[in-house]
This record gives sequence, structure tokens and C-alpha cells, in this order.
Amino acid sequence: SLSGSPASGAEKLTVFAAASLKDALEAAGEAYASTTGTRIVFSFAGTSALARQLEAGAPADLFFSADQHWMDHVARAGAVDPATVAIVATNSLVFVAPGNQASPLALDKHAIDARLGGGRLAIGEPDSVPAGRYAREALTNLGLWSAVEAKLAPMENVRIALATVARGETPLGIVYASDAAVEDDVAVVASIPRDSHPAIVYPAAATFEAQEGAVDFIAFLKGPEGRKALISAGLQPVD
Amino acid sequence: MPSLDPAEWQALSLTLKVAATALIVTLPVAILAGYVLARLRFPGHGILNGLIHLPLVLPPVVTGYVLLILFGRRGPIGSFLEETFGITFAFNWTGAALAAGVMAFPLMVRPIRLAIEAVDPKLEEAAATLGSPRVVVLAVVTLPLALPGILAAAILGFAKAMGEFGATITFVSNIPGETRTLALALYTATQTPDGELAAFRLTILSTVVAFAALIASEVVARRLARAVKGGA
Amino acid sequence: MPSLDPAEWQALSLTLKVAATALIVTLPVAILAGYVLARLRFPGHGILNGLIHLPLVLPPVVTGYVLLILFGRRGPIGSFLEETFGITFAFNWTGAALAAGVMAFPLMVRPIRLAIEAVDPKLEEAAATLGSPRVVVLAVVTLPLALPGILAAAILGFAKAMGEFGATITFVSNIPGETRTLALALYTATQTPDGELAAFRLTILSTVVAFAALIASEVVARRLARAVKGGA
Amino acid sequence: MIDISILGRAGDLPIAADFHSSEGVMALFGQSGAGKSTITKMIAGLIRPDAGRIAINGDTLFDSGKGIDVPVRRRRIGHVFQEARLFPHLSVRSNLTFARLAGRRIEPAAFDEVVELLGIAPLLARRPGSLSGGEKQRVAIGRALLSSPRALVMDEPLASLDPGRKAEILPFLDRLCHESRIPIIYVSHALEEVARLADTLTIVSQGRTVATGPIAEIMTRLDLGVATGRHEAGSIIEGRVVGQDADWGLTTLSVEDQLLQVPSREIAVGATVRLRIRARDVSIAIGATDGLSIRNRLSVSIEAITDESGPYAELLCRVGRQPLRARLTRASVADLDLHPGKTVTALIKTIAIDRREITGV
Amino acid sequence: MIDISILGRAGDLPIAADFHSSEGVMALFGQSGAGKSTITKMIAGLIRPDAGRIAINGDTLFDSGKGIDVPVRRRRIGHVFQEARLFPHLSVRSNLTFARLAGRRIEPAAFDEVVELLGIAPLLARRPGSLSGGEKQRVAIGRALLSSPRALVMDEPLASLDPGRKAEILPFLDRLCHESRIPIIYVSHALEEVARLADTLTIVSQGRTVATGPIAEIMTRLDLGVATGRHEAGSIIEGRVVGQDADWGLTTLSVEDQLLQVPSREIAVGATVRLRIRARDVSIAIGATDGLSIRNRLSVSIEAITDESGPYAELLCRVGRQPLRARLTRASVADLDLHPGKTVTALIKTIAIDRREITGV
Ligand SMILES: Nc1ncnc2c1ncn2[C@@H]1O[C@H](COP(=O)(O)OP(=O)(O)OP(=O)(O)O)[C@@H](O)[C@H]1O
Ligand SMILES: Nc1ncnc2c1ncn2[C@@H]1O[C@H](COP(=O)(O)OP(=O)(O)OP(=O)(O)O)[C@@H](O)[C@H]1O
Ligand code: MOO
Ligand SMILES: [Mg+2]
Ligand SMILES: [Mg+2]
Repeated sequence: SLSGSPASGAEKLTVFAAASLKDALEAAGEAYASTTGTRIVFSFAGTSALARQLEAGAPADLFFSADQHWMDHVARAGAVDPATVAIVATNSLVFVAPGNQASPLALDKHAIDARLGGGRLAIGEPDSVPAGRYAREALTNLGLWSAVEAKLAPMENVRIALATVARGETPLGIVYASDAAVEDDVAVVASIPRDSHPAIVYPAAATFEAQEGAVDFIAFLKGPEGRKALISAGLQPVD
Repeated sequence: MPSLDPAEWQALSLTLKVAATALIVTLPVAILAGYVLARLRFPGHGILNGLIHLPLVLPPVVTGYVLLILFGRRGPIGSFLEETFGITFAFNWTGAALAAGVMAFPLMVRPIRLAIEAVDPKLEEAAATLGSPRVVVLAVVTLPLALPGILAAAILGFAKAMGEFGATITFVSNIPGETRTLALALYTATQTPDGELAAFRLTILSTVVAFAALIASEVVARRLARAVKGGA
Repeated sequence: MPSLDPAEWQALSLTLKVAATALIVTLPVAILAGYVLARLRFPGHGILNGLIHLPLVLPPVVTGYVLLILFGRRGPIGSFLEETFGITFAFNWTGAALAAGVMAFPLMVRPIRLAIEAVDPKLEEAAATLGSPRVVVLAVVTLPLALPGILAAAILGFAKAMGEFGATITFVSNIPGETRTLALALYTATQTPDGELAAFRLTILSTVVAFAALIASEVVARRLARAVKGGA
Repeated sequence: MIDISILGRAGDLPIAADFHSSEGVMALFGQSGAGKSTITKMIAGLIRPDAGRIAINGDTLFDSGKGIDVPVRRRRIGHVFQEARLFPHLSVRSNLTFARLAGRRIEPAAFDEVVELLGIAPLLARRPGSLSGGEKQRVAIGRALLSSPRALVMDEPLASLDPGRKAEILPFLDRLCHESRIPIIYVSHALEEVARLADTLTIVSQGRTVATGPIAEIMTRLDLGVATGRHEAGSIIEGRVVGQDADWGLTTLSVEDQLLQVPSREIAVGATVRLRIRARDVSIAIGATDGLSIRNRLSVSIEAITDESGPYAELLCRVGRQPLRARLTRASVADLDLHPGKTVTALIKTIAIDRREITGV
Repeated sequence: MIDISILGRAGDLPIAADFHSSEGVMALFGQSGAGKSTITKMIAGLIRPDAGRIAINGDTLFDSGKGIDVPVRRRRIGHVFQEARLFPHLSVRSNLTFARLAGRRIEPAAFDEVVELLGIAPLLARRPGSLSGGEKQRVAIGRALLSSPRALVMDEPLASLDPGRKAEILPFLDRLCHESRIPIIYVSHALEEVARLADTLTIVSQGRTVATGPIAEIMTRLDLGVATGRHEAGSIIEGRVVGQDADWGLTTLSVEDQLLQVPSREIAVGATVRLRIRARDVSIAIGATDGLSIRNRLSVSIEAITDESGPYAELLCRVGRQPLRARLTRASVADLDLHPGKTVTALIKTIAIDRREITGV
């Protein structure tokens, strides 16, 4: 709503952001800099690493988390200002297969079993990687978890799960729709219903030490240029 | 520390299996590479030396990714091995051992090379005057005298293989009982908002195993030193 | 390869600064530790040896986390250093150097210890008969003779410091120009769907730098060897 | 048979070695730093000469012209290095049997004999690290002897051994060389050893072999005093065994039809032997020689008298064709009115012709 | 002044060393493996004795009773090791000046002199790795000499040097010891060196010092033949300088009121000197001794005759109180009818009393 409004003085903002937001935020950051003159420096890493760093007093102005759990965690720890927390984007999960095996997949045990053959299902590590956790909840709710539990290939992050499928190392994987959208070597073979898992959200917040006007960048993401950047990265903006 | 839970046992025994396999398979290659770098001068010397050090210089995730490309089931080497010998690395504990071995390799080659370079060529000359062919000199003079270095290499290699994480998780995933070593389990725990206790237990466990391995190696090293330096 | 873009230049110069600082600061400590482990027998020997190897055994993320807890702005050591000397590690390139140094440390101590153990104690005895106190013997006999090992340690340490990733990103995050070394930039590129080209360029860049460092070290090593083994 | 003619270098020092012998022990003698060890290493194949030829018993080991360069391990030259070079990680026993185990050489059945000769039986289970200097040296000799060598190269092998041990080892080497026909190239600074053992002597000076030939000839050359040391100058005399006196333990020789007695050795009557007689052990008498314990009295004619520095004069005499050197004081030369052409009696203490200085030819 | 009385061990060999000297060079002599190097290392502080006392020039370096154990670096004992032990990474020059640079010892102003004496000037810029065996040994000697030592311990320092070089170094050590009053403990297998240099001689056998005392006394003891080697047996005779004959280069001595001529040395008339005379250089005459080049004719009485193995007999004679040993053939003993109590003439070739065997007392 306040898109285009000049930031109040800060020359440079430091933003800690989940690695999966890299494309979207970098594009938005450039746009922001050219409109406001405020340069944004990003530190991309795993959400968990960033969260712990914020707890340890990292000199960030803003934190973009890839899931709500870690945002709650840092808010509780007093590392971000709870009043500033806002969801900037949402995402959904899809089944992907290597590009040459793109026939649609029915979401039932036998179809998945058949498609896997002897292979594995690449997902994010369900305990630690958010994408993995959402996938587990969705499959559990869909009654499919027990069918695949023994055939998982839990990856350190979704990108690697994606790359694994792209290279044909696994016949199937579950990744974010945003990832699938930008990888040419995979095909989306099934969408996972959004109601089968908690909403996949990207909350952002400012730290207590944030420079004045830092929250403006969060607002900027909700404006037209921000939305454009999010959409082109395969994410769904939030109003 | 209370007794280990089954997942911890599993991670522990897997870690030992993976690290030991990595060590046993890699050590001979590392010895060969150390010898070649120490004693031979040839055009590709610098390139070989550089290639050996690469896994150290690149982030482990990249090494893991390269392994995935080469040794995955669709990779040129992986598919060949699978078709010809039925060896699969992908998502298998053998792949974890491969990743650990590759990451440990540069750490092993250096001390071995150092120790071989320190072997007095005059002794090799003496062996030659007694009729020993080059390989025999290597086997009965050079390598035995380089044994302290080989042992140091084994220790570094084993420790690194135990702790390897980045390349392993990238290459063969984090499958409990198959590829989830102590290091991966520990990493997983740190990535979980309330994983502190689990992480702490696994840290202690890793530390204890590492200390045990180190102490054993020190005992062996001291015996070796005594054997070489004289005495009855 | 086309010329480097500014971000690559930044990552490159930062990497060199971080790795060189880590090396310069860590090497003397590693030499001390290597000497102590090689030549002194004392009750805490095994523990010291174990502690030194820990960063190798634990996943780097854990080491980074421990550094964050100890050396972060709120950590006991970090806050003390900041208040007393104004030294900040947190989210600073110095922190990246600290992480790289800690991770490289075990790799450096081993070859140094090996080389010191290989120095003939008979030469140290000879120096003593000529009146040299222990420290002087160390400085003019033991260390110069262990120089090949120290050089090997420096190479391993520099390579590891260049490639260190897990502990660094966990401890000091991934801030361009401050803590985003080549390894972190490379990791970041692999996290991006279209990052292949960037990742490839960074891999080549890292490789070229590593090869250059290795070749320089080989030249130095050869000079050293010639100096010790004789000739005019 | 040794045939060596090589050019090369040791650091800045050009090496030019040219010596040959038809059989027996070839001694290399020369000052420290003269290049002796370098030459032995070239023979063993450890240093490559720039040019030339090395042949032993007719087998060419190196020939730059023909492009021959037999690798060290196939030269079968037992090398006793100046610095022992034992394998520190192996027991003394394994050091001794190394050639059989690691070099696939047939060990001569002499293991026990060699161990006994060298007195190293109590050391067999030990490692070299704790051996004394002389013990190391003995093990190194044993290792080379047990490598079934085609030739031996020994670089000051006895330098740190006591006289008693030396006296046991030298005859063994002598037999090895002359009975088993294994040529020995022997570097030594001890002229006594050299005289006892060598058939041929090569003098090395500043990298070059300045003199080489039968030991008698080289030892008698007055111009080599500097290299050999004045104290040791002497001559080599050949004689034929004409009798054995078991009672007194003496062997009688005929030297140019005069008789000479030496301590017994088991040499067949009729054999030719060679004696080294040091100039300092020869005295001169001009009158009667009764009542003297000195048994050997040879009638000789004085050929030349050289004044030396200090109180010394050196006489070159002839027993028939053979040269005999005597060293007297200048005072005695004057007192006895000695001059070239004069015929006098040379007195040689029987005892002074030590066992060591008799060599069968 | 050397005072050593220690117990210890070398591997399985118990070491019991007990020897003392008031001044000059103390030689340690004994078979290979007897324990000589071990004893020298105990003196230097490199091996700790189990018990006993080590004192040099009155300073106690070790005393197990009083709990004294001066550390190696403060003992100031210049040690020439049997195996050189040069610092391979330092130039020859830095090896030589090591004690000054790294040991804060004042270097005696003798650098150039020592370098010249040892003939190592051309090597100064080189590193030990490429030196020849004898060159290494010379640098090691120089390094010890230039460490401003309170005493020198030399373990076979001249073993691989040529006779010429030896002849230059020995007088230097002699002067160093007697003029600069630096005691030297000298391990050697070369009896000639020992006789030339030593004032006191200690025989080491199987870890124990079996005999020790003034060199003349020990060398004359017949029972030590095994340790010293028969070839070298002899006696030490004391005499007083009574005249110098510059023309003939001879010095005349009075030995128990009889005259003896030796090659000149610059010894003041009236001084007492000591000569080593080997038994094998002494002949016996029972009648007239005219017309002989042998100038030294001492009237002696035969005290004992020992038959030896082989052709030899050993005579113990007396010149006044002093013992003189002579070695003859048994045949000559019979021919001349020699028996204890008989007075005969001992013939000693002037020349046989070599320079090296004259030592000022
Ligand atoms: N690599 C080298 N560089 C320079 N000089 C060398 C090298 N190798 C040998 N020399 C020199 O060549 C000379 C001959 O050496 P060599 O070892 O053959 O002498 P040597 O006759 O055996 O002497 P010694 O009796 O002392 O053992 C020596 O002066 C030595 O310093
Ligand atoms: N650490 C040890 N273990 C076993 N035996 C030893 C050890 N050190 C020395 N010895 C033995 O003690 C004896 C004495 O050794 P030492 O070196 O003192 O002899 P040495 O008289 O100097 O002989 P050499 O003349 O041969 O140099 C030798 O037989 C040696 O093997
Ligand atoms: O060094 Mo890592 O960063 O081994 O996984
Ligand atoms: Mg030599
Ligand atoms: Mg010794």
C-alpha cells in the first residue's frame, strides 16, 4: 500500500533471509534500491542457522523465515519484534518427476508405489527442513505417509531434492511449487492440496535493533513491484 | 549419560561402518597418491596435486553435488558401476563411505606424502644395491619407514570420515539406518527448534567415539615408534 | 573465462583475506600444539589431542554453533573480547577467519606433529652440548628441520580455510563483502534454481585460486628441500 | 676383473677415474674429499657418470658409448657404505638377510660363518638404532657379504673397528677375493690394511686417479709420499717359498737367490709370495753381522740416496732386480760412508715382516 | 682434571666406569661395543648414570648422592660424536659458529685457525648433506673446538681421516690440552693416535673400565695384549734431553745414563720426555755392534722371556729400572742363547722412534 514511499534515511539494510527466497528477494531488493536509494544486503542461509544467529545478536534489520515455527521461536527468544511479524508470501507443495516421465500421478498408494518402483522419494529432511515437515504432514493427512516412509530420500534442503529429481536419481520428489516452476528438467505430476498441511508461509519481521524504516521493505514486498518479484520466483504474494 | 536410544545406536554403528570402510578403501589410494607426489616428477604433477586438494577447497555441498552427478544412478560412473558390478552408491551407506572417503582423501595424502618425502633416499639406494626392485623397496623400506605418517593420515581420515556431513547429505541423503551417520543425526537435531538436548547427546557420543579412536591410535603410534627406534 | 563481476571479486578478495588471516593466526598456535603433542608427555596429553581433533569429527554446523554460543556478541568470550579489546567476531570477516582457523586447526597440527616427531633428537642433543637452551634448540634446530611439515600444514590449512563453509555460515552468516567467501557464494549459487552458471564460474574461480596457492607452495617446498639437502 | 674409466662430477669437483685390475683387491687411497666415495657410488650405479665405461668380470655395467646403464639392483655389487645405512626398522637379522628376502638373491650358505666372523651373533634380534658405531659397521659389512655379490665395494669398512676385530676380518676378505674370485674395491686410509689386502692400488687426488698399478709398484714410488704418508713408505719384494720350519714357525723364502725368513704361513713350497717391507724397518750393516737377533740379512747394492727433511735419508737399494727401500738417519749415512754403488747388508727384522704384510700371489 | 666414577647401563650391558686423571688427554680404548660411547654420553649428560659422580676441573657435573645433575647445555663439554651429527639445514659456517649464535658461548678468537687446521675453508658456504665422510668429521671437530668448551669429549674423531690430516690435527689437540688446560677424553681404536696424544689410558671391556693409569704403565702391561692388539705392544721409556744436534737433526736423550738419539724436536735441554718403543722395533745383539746403521744401543738385562704363539718370543728387559719389551723369533732366542739374567745390547732403530711417539711430559 505504501509502495514507492522513500525509506527514512537508512543507507543500507541487512536482511537475513531463507535461502529459498533468494531469487525473489534479490529482484525486489534491486527494485527497492532504485526507488528509495536504500541498498539491501542479504545474508542467505538455512532458516535455522539464521534464527540461531538472530538469537545470538546478529546485526540484522529484517528476518525472512521460510516457516512459522522458526519465526515463533525467534519472537519468543526476543530476537525480533513480534509486532512487526507479517506474512509476505505463501507457497504450495507439488510432486515432481524427471522431465521425461511427466505423466500425471494419482495421489494414492498404488500409483505412488508403482511410480517409485525400487526408487526413493526425495523430500526435505522432515525433522529439520520445513519443506520436509510440510510434506510429512500432508502425506499423513492424505493417508500416504506409511506407504512412503521407508522409501524417503530426505535432503538437506529442497534444492537438493529438486536437483536429485532433475538428474533422475529419484523417480519422484516433493518440492515447493516455486522450485518446480523454475526447473526445466522436472515436471509437476501432482499438486498437493493446500488444506492437507498447515499453510506454507514466509513470515518476515524486524529486529528490535532494526534501523528506522526497515519495515518499509516488508511493505514494499506487498506492493506491485514486490508482488512481481515474488510471482516470477513462483511464490504467491499475500495481500 | 543415560544409555543410548535405538536411533543413536543405529547412527553410531553406521558411522563406524562408514568411516572404517572409507578409511580401508581410501588409504591404499592415498598411499599411492602420496608416493607418486613425493617421489615422481612428471608433467601432470601439479594438476594431480591440485585435484587431490579440491574437495578441501570447495564447499562440501559442491563436492556432494559433483559426486551425485558422477556416481548417481544416472551418472556416467554410477550407471557403469551399477550395470557392470551391481555396485550402487546412491542413497546407500556405501555412498556415504564414498563421500567420506573423497572428503578425507586430501587430508590423508598430505601426511603420507610428507612422511615418504622424509624417508632417507640413501636407504632406498642401499636396498637397491641389495637387489630389490622398486616395488619391493617401496613395500619393505619406504612404506614401513613412512608408517608414522600413514598412521597420522589414517587418524585424520577416520576423524574426517566420522564428521563428514555436507558432501554426504548432498550425495546420499539423510536416511536413518542407511546414511544417517552421527554427523547427520547431529545436524538434523540442530536444525530442529527444540533439538538442543538431542544435539547435546549426539555431540557427547561423537566426542567419546573420536577420543577412543584417537587414544587407540596413540597407543599404536607409540608401539610403532618404539619398534623403529630400537630396543630389544 | 570472461572477467569477474564485482560480487565475484569481492568474494575472491574476502576469501583470500579470511584464509590468509586464519592461516597467519592459527599457524603459530598449531606449531605450539604440534610441538607439545610431539615432544611432551603430560597427563592431559590425550585430552588435548582429542580436543584438537574435535572440529574434524563434529559436523561443521555444530562447530559453527558452538562458536556462535561462545564468540557471539552475547557469548561469554565474545562479549568479553568486545568489551575489553573491542574485537568483534560476530558477523564480521574476522569471525569467518576464526571459523576457518578453528576448522583448519586439526589439519595443521597433525603434519606439524609428524614432522617434529621425525626430527632426529640426536641433533637436538648436539645443540644442547653446544649450549643452546631448549627454546633456542626449538627455534634453530627443531622447527627449521620440521619446515616441510609446517609448509604442508600451511597448505592444508589454507585450502581448508578457503573451502570452509558449514561452520562459517552458521557462525557469521552469509553477508556479502563481510563473510560471503567463495565457498559461501558458491553454496548460495547452488541454492538458486538458475544458479548453475554462477556456481560453475565460482567453482572454476575457487579451483584456480587453490591451484595457484598449491603451485606456489610446491615451489617453496622444493627450494626448502634443496636448501636442507645440500648443494652450494 | 675391474675395468673402470669414467668422467663425471661431485659438486664442483670434476671426477676422472681410470683404473683396471685383472684380479684381487683394488684399493682406493687418497685424502679426505678426494672423490673416493663418489667413484664407488658411480661403480654401484648410484651416481651416473657423464661418460665412460664400467665393467666387472667382463660384464659391462655402464657404457655411455653403447648406451648401457645397468640399474643398481641388477649390478649385484655389495656396497658397504661409509655411513652404514642400515634399515632402522628391521632387526639385525633381517638387515643381514635383506638381499635374500627383498632382492631374491640366493644367500650363500655362509650366514653363520659371517655372523661369527663379525661377532654379531648376540645382536641378531636387536634393531640398528641402539647399536654402537662399530657394531653398525660390522652389520653393514655382513649385509653386503650376504648379498651374493658379483663384486664388493667397501668404503672404509673397518674405520671404527678395534685392531683385534680388523685382524680377523682382513684374512676373510682376502680369502673371499682370492678364493671366491669376487673382486673387491676397497677404500681405506689405513695403509696397513691396504698393504695387507690389496693387489692393485689406485691413488685418488682431487677427483683424479693420479696413479694406479700393482701395489708393489705404487708403494715404491717415491713421488707419492704425500698421498701415502711418509711413515708408511716401503717396498714390495717378491720371493719363492723354499722351505717350512715347523719347529720355529718360520717359512724360508728365496729372494733373488738370497734367503729370507718370515713367520710361517701355509703356503706351499714353490709358491711365489709378496712381502711389504717398510723402509723404516730396514737397517744397514757394513761389517760383520754375527750375534744379532736380526735374522734376515740381504746383500744389496745402493742405487740412490735421497736426503729428506729433518734427520732422514732414504736409500733405494737393489736385491737383484728388485727395489728395496731403507730409511736411515743422515748421521748414519755419513758414519757408515754410504754412497751409491756400494754393496752393503740390509738387515730386516724377521718379525717386522708381519703376517699382515705377506700376500700370496 | 677428570674424576669419573659412575654406574649405569647401555641396554643389557651394565656400565661401571671409574677413572681419573690429573691433567691432559685421557684415552678410552676398548673393543667395539665395549661401552666407550655410552660412557662419553654419560659425561656429556646425554645419558643419565644410575649412580656416581662426574667432575671436571673440580666442577661437579653429576653427583647422585648430592642430587646434582647439571643439564647438558650448561656442562660446556665439546662433544665430537661418532656420527658427526651436523645440522643439515645450516651451512658449514653456521655449524661452526652454532655455539656462539645459539649457545651464547664466547667463541674463542680461533675461528680462522681452526678452519685452516681442518682444511675446511672451501666448505664454509656448503651444507653438510653433500660433504664427504672425512669432511663431515672435520666440521664436527671444528664445531666442538669452537664451542669454548671446558672439556672435550671426542669419540673416534679421526677415524676416517687420511694420515696426513691426522698428523696435522693431533699436535693441535695436544697443544690445546696441555697449553689451554682443556682436558680431553679421547676414544680411539688407533693405538698410534692414543700413544701420541694420551697421558692417561683407560681400557674399557664389556662395560667396565678394567685398567686405568698413566699411559706408560698401561701400555707395558703384558696382560692387556688382547685389548690393545699384539702388533702394537710396546713400552714407554722416559729420558732427559741432554743435547741437540742441529746438523743431523737429532736430539740426544739420556735414559738411565745411557744415550739414545731421536729425531729432533724443539725440546729444551734438561726436559723429560717419553718415548713409545714398540716391541717389534727392538732387536738384540750379543756381540760387537760396529758398522750398523742402528744408532741406539742400550745395555739391558733380560728379566723374562715369554714364548708366544707361532714363531714369536717376547723379552722383558730392564734399562736400569725402566722396562723395555722386545719381540724376537724363538729361533733367534735359541741361536743367541738368551735367558733371564743375561746382559745384552738392545738395538733400537733411531728412525723407528717416530716423531709421533715422542711426547713431552
Ligand atoms: N653434491 C655435492 N655438491 C657439492 N660437492 C660435492 C657433492 N658431492 C660431493 N662433493 C664434494 O666432492 C668431493 C669428493 O667427495 P667424496 O665423498 O667422493 O670424497 P671422499 O674421497 O670419499 O672423501 P672422504 O675420505 O672424506 O670420505 C668432496 O670435496 C665433496 O665435498
Ligand atoms: N639402547 C640400547 N639398547 C640395547 N643395547 C644398547 C643400547 N645402547 C647401547 N647398547 C649396547 O651397549 C654396548 C655399548 O655401546 P657403546 O656405543 O657404548 O659401544 P662403544 O664402545 O662405543 O663401541 P664402538 O667402538 O663400536 O662405537 C653395545 O654392545 C651396544 O649394542
Ligand atoms: O567442512 Mo564441511 O563444511 O565438512 O561440511
Ligand atoms: Mg668418502
Ligand atoms: Mg662408540
